Amino acid sequence: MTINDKKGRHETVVPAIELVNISKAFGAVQANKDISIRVMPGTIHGIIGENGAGKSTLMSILYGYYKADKGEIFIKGSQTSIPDSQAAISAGIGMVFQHFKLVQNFTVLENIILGVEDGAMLRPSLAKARKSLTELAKEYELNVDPDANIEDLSVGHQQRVEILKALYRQANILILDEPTGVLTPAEANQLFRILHRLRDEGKTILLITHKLREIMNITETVSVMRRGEIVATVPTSQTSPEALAELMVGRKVLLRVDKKPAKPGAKILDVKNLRVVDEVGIERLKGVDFHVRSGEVLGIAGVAGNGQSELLAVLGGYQKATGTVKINEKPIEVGSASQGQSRRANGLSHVPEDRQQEGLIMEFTAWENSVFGYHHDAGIQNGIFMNNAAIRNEAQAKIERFDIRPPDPRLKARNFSGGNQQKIVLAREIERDPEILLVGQPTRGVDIGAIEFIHRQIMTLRDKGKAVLLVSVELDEVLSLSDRIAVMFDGNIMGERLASETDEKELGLLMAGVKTGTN
Amino acid sequence: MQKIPQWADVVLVPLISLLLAAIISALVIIAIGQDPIEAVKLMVIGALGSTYGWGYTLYYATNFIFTGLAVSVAFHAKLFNIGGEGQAMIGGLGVAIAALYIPWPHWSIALLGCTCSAAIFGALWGYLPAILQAKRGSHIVITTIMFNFIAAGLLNYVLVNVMRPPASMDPATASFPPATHLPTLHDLLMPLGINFSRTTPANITFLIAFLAAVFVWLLIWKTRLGYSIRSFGQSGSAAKYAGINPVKITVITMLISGGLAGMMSINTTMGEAERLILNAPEGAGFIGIAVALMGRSHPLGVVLASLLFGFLYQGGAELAMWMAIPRELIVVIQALVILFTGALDNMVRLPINALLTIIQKSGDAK
Amino acid sequence: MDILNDLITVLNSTLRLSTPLLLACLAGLFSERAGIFDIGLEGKMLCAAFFSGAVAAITGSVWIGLAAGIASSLALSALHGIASITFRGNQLISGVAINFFAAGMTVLVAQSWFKQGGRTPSLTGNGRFNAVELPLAESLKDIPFLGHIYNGLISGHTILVYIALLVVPVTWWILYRTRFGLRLRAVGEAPEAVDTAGISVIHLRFAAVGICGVLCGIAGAYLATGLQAGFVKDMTAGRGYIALAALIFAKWRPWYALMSCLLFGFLQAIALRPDLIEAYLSFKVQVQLLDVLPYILTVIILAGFVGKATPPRAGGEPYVKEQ
Amino acid sequence: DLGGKFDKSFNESAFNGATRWATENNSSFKEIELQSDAQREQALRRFAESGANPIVMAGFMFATALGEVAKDYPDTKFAIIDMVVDAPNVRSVVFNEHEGSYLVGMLAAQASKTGTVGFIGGMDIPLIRKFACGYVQGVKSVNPDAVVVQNMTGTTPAAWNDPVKGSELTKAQIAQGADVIYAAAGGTGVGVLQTAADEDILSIGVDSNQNYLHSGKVLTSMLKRVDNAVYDAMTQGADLETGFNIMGISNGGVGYALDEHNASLITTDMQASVDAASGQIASGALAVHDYMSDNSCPVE
Ligand SMILES: Nc1ncnc2c1ncn2[C@@H]1O[C@H](COP(=O)(O)OP(=O)(O)OP(=O)(O)O)[C@@H](O)[C@H]1O
Ligand SMILES: Nc1ncnc2c1ncn2[C@@H]1O[C@H](COP(=O)(O)OP(=O)(O)OP(=O)(O)O)[C@@H](O)[C@H]1O
Ligand SMILES: [Mg+2]
Ligand SMILES: [Mg+2]
Repeated sequence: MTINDKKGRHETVVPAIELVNISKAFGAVQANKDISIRVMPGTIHGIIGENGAGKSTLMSILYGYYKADKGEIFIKGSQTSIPDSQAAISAGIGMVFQHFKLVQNFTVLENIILGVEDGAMLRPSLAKARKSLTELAKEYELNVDPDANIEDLSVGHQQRVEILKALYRQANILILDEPTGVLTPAEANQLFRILHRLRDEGKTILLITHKLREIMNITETVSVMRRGEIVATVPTSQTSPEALAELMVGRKVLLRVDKKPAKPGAKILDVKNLRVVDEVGIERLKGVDFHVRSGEVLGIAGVAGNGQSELLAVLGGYQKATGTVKINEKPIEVGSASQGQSRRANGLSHVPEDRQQEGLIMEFTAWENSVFGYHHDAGIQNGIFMNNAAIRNEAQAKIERFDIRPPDPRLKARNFSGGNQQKIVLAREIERDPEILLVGQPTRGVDIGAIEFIHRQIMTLRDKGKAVLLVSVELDEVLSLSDRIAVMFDGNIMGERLASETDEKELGLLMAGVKTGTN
Repeated sequence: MQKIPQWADVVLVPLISLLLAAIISALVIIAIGQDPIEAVKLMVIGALGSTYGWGYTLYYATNFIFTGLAVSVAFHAKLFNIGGEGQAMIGGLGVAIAALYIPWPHWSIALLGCTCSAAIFGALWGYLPAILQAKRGSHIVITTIMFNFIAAGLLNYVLVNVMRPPASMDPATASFPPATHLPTLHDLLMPLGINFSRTTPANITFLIAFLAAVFVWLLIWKTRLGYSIRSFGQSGSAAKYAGINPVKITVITMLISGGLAGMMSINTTMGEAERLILNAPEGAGFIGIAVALMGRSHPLGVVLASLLFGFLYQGGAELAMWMAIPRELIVVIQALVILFTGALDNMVRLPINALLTIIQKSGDAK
Repeated sequence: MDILNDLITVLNSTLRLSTPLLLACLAGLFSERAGIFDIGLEGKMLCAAFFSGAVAAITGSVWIGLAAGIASSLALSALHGIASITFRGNQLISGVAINFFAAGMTVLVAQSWFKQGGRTPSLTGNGRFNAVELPLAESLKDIPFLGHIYNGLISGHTILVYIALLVVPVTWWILYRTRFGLRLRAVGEAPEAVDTAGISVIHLRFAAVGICGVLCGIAGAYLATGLQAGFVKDMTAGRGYIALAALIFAKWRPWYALMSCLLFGFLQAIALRPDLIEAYLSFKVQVQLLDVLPYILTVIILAGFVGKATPPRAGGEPYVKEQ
Repeated sequence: DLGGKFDKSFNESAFNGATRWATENNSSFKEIELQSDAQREQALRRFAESGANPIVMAGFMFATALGEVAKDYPDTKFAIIDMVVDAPNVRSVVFNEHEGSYLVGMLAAQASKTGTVGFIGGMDIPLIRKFACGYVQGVKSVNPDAVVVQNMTGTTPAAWNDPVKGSELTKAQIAQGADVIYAAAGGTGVGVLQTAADEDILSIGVDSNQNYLHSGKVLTSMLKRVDNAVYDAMTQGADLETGFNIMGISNGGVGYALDEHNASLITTDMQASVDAASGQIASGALAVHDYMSDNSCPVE
């Protein structure tokens, strides 16, 4: 079939999606500028770009969540107006948002049928959904307990629910916004298998990611966005990660961590028999032992939910535990949940896993956030008052040193992109010049330019002779930054390896709870 | 959407909102067969046209500043303190006990002592709901509502059975000794050559209210404690991460909030009535909620909203005195003011925003 | 003294005192479950109490009065909706304004219509809800215990009491068994999930606020035409706030709401009977202590037995997706 | 008084007195209902300055304000009801509510078949205790074994406007055997009278004549002729006689209401006994204890 589009070109295949001159501004920010893009049916089309480049905005427009200021949308060749998500759903579009749109205290089934119930009564809808859910689960290996509450599910499972939601609505076009940001490698691989299946069935997939490896591995075509514009759309086979990175950031990016040999010194952090029982009585840490020396990075690998978060919370001083923890040979209090201040006084800094829930106060300005947790430090306060002028100046300096954009300390944290939010936290914690730095998921959802920068900062700290405890679900990241790697499974440390003597495969087995060899 | 210029946001929007409230109020006045122009004149002249009017306006405003600040401070920690009324009542008890049972040599020392006593009593009444919330998770909205009732019962008991002079019909304490009588604005301004009306209840407490507003401003935006309070209010999980103790912050915040509410009674009990009467706060604790919300929990906003409410109170009293307008009308006018300036402000802001954007665009085009 | 009889009188009182609380509490439940906080329950009840009383007095028909009460409460709900949903205003402020408005307006209108010091004329005959004798109540009353309870406690209330009790299972059924309920609960927890599922957040929230208005309307009408024979100014006497407390107490759930309202009603009913307290517990309670007893007990129960109550996650916040 | 309390009774009675004076003399008066304690003094001064003379205030809570204001306006005459203010230009009118309450108490005891009668007060304040004490004495004078069930409505201003609670208290007292209930509780009393009528027992109104509210169901009303006091003060105008003015049974200041609405309820015997007591009180032969005299009541 041949169709005559507006530009008069002839195509043998109708694009599944065609966006023409889409523009969208939020106040002064031009999030999308005259964007035109075509996505062929039965392909996986990747979109990459820096934080804040406008990827999510563009997808939200396609899904009817935002309204474009101007531009047209063609679905399967016919112009379609998408004023709201209802229209998008009827046009066969499904979207998995970067921040999931799930009702936390609803069951999986309830989330799935929300908006597509058949009839006014719930029972028949639920029964029907339960049946098709079993089928879908079988077909695509998307197993989730239909009666589990969302809040009890891991993020990986929550994402499955989002995908199931789209499939249940019989979406032909599936948009995934940074789907792997929160997944373990195994989960990510499974996701890609599913995406391949879907593509093979003729569905069209739009995939946003910051991970070039994923782009290279599974997409057919890739579009690169920068500052609200599409700077290139190329077949994946004709490009390379380096080329894409350069297109994205506008400069050459070092994709490998440049690591000098470690010079480990004295034990800075010594943890013995650490146990945590949570509020509902479940044992989350079951007697964990490890230590971190000065001048080394100990990486903690593991599938999310195996006790890493609790470990960080105990060490950070806001989770009760039993056992002993010593910093510089000095035992510290772990029996109380309000020790954040004394931890910091003991030379411990902490970049938490969740920058928006823990690391930052989203409604505070960048300069106020720049001392968050340290507001009792000398120099930041004089007596009962805060030394606001000094804090502001210091924040301005940090912003420059860490290249945080926009370089305005009076902006609220909420108004920075994820990568820059992460840099604000990092600047605060690293610039304290800690004895030991705890870092949780330092590059989650952060673009490659920023990743490079963050990794360099962590290595610099190590090379200054500080101890670093790194927790990440990105095996890549753990492997490339750590000197030693401990793998956590079900509240225990399954084993410890030297980074130079192990590989993804061995770690993957440990993460799955399989003991391999000896230590 | 363009961000609206600050002056329009802070000045223009509230003014237009007020105007809308006034127009609807005028319609109500017409509906009950009275002349709205006359009414407005009466209100403005009665409340602002003389030092006499100002005296009353400021007197009421003083009450609202205290309770408004009390609610605001708690709001910054995301605690909704509905208990200002009860805290003010108990604060009054503190004033009465201090004023009656301690022989003060001079009003200034008495003021200091009674203020402390009021604040301590009010704070204590805020302490219990705070500790219950922090330790037991009892919702502070319920407990403070309950504590209002309990305070009323306690005060009723004390005034009728304990502190009432035997022969008095009035459930109130004896009058405070003259040494505790506070200078009125008349006394304070006379040395400056201003002849402020002698007969109004406005007194030195008004200045204390201003100091309290400055104190709250410093506390919230300049101190470490304020920083912790705001952090805790904005994000409990982040505060936990930062090592801010939730129990401590909840309790301290409610102590300050209750203390401020309690200090309101300096104005009514020591400044005006010069004895403790039943129901002394007269609902100012609840007006404080409206004032804090309208003032966006900022001390300056609270002061301005309090002045507005003081104006409505005093202007309303004049209306009730000189026109056949029932006092309930004033309550309706207050409702309209709260509605338009507080809840419907976006109704005004959005069109103004659009208008300004158009003006700006056409300006840019030239 | 006959324990059963005492119990029946206290429980009767409990039921009557609980009914307005329960209706208002369920009204709040609908609104807050949809993410719209409502401290204007008091004002809506008061307004409905006045208009139901006034219209019933004028027309002589309590049903027309009830309709008028509901309509007036709905009007205030619409105002709350416009302020807090359409214009994304602060829900607390809007609620406070509604309470003020109702307190002033009811007396103003009452005075201008009836000139009876802010009251409505007393209702008689069909102007008020009369007690409903349930079938067989009379003939079963001699059966010991059960018959006694049926006749003495269960039968003999006004129709609105039974309606209120019926609203509890209906609310539960709507919330947990219907599509509307699912969406309503969702919009109070995660409006963005509702929006991206292609459902209008605004319509849902207005519907919830509307139901809240209807229930508040019945609550107010019950006060003026069921319990009383007319409106007296400020006659809600803080019941809207108590209902709000009961709602939090009930953790925003319908059956719990019934329990907590009955508990509040029971505590209030007990406080009316110092003689029983004295007879059964053999100590004399001071008058003022008696008055505040329900509140003290509430605090104790709250602190002792009821854990943390988590409100609907999106409650109190207007839904804004772009600024 | 504040909060428009005693609505339909106390304030309204004062208002009626003023209205009567105004219509009879074809003149006008200014009135204000207050919402704040601070406004008392304000209102007094404003009225004094505007040349109003005399100024009549109803309610004991005016005392302190009046004490201040009276001396600043020596040429203005004031009348205060329910409280004594010692100033040369003030007339203080107090009522012997205990005497009136005594009479209705006698009636209650005679009308009661169960020997149990009730009293519902608005708030536990001395004034209400005074009512209660007189009432109990009256009841006991007829039937020393009678039981008087007493309740107060509450401790917040809402206590005066909570007819629902009034109803419940009435039902609670009925459950305790009361078949005549005296309400001294402002707007709350509306609920008491209503419920008493619905439950087919008798009630007693207060301050103004409330017999008509439920004809044939209200035994009587304790009259407190505030209207007369106001009327009287206004009639005397600027020549108001100042000083202390006790309105008791002897001068018709208090009493009980008898009209077509309750004629059928009061037998001639009852009327005779009450009138006899009334005469004795007037002559001083019978002294009803005043709660205020020593803050206690001899009977309960
Ligand atoms: N709701 C919003 N309100 C105002 N501005 C917004 C909003 N959403 C996005 N923006 C602005 O639009 C720009 C593009 O944002 P968008 O979320 O599309 O970026 P992105 O490419 O998805 O970034 P990331 O890689 O971090 O996910 C941002 O710089 C931001 O300033
Ligand atoms: N309501 C909003 N107002 C202003 N800016 C917003 C708003 N929502 C999002 N943004 C901006 O949009 C950009 C991208 O937002 P997004 O939600 O995609 O987060 P992100 O940058 O990807 O962070 P993360 O990786 O943690 O998800 C950021 O610059 C963010 O500050
Ligand atoms: Mg994004
Ligand atoms: Mg991102």
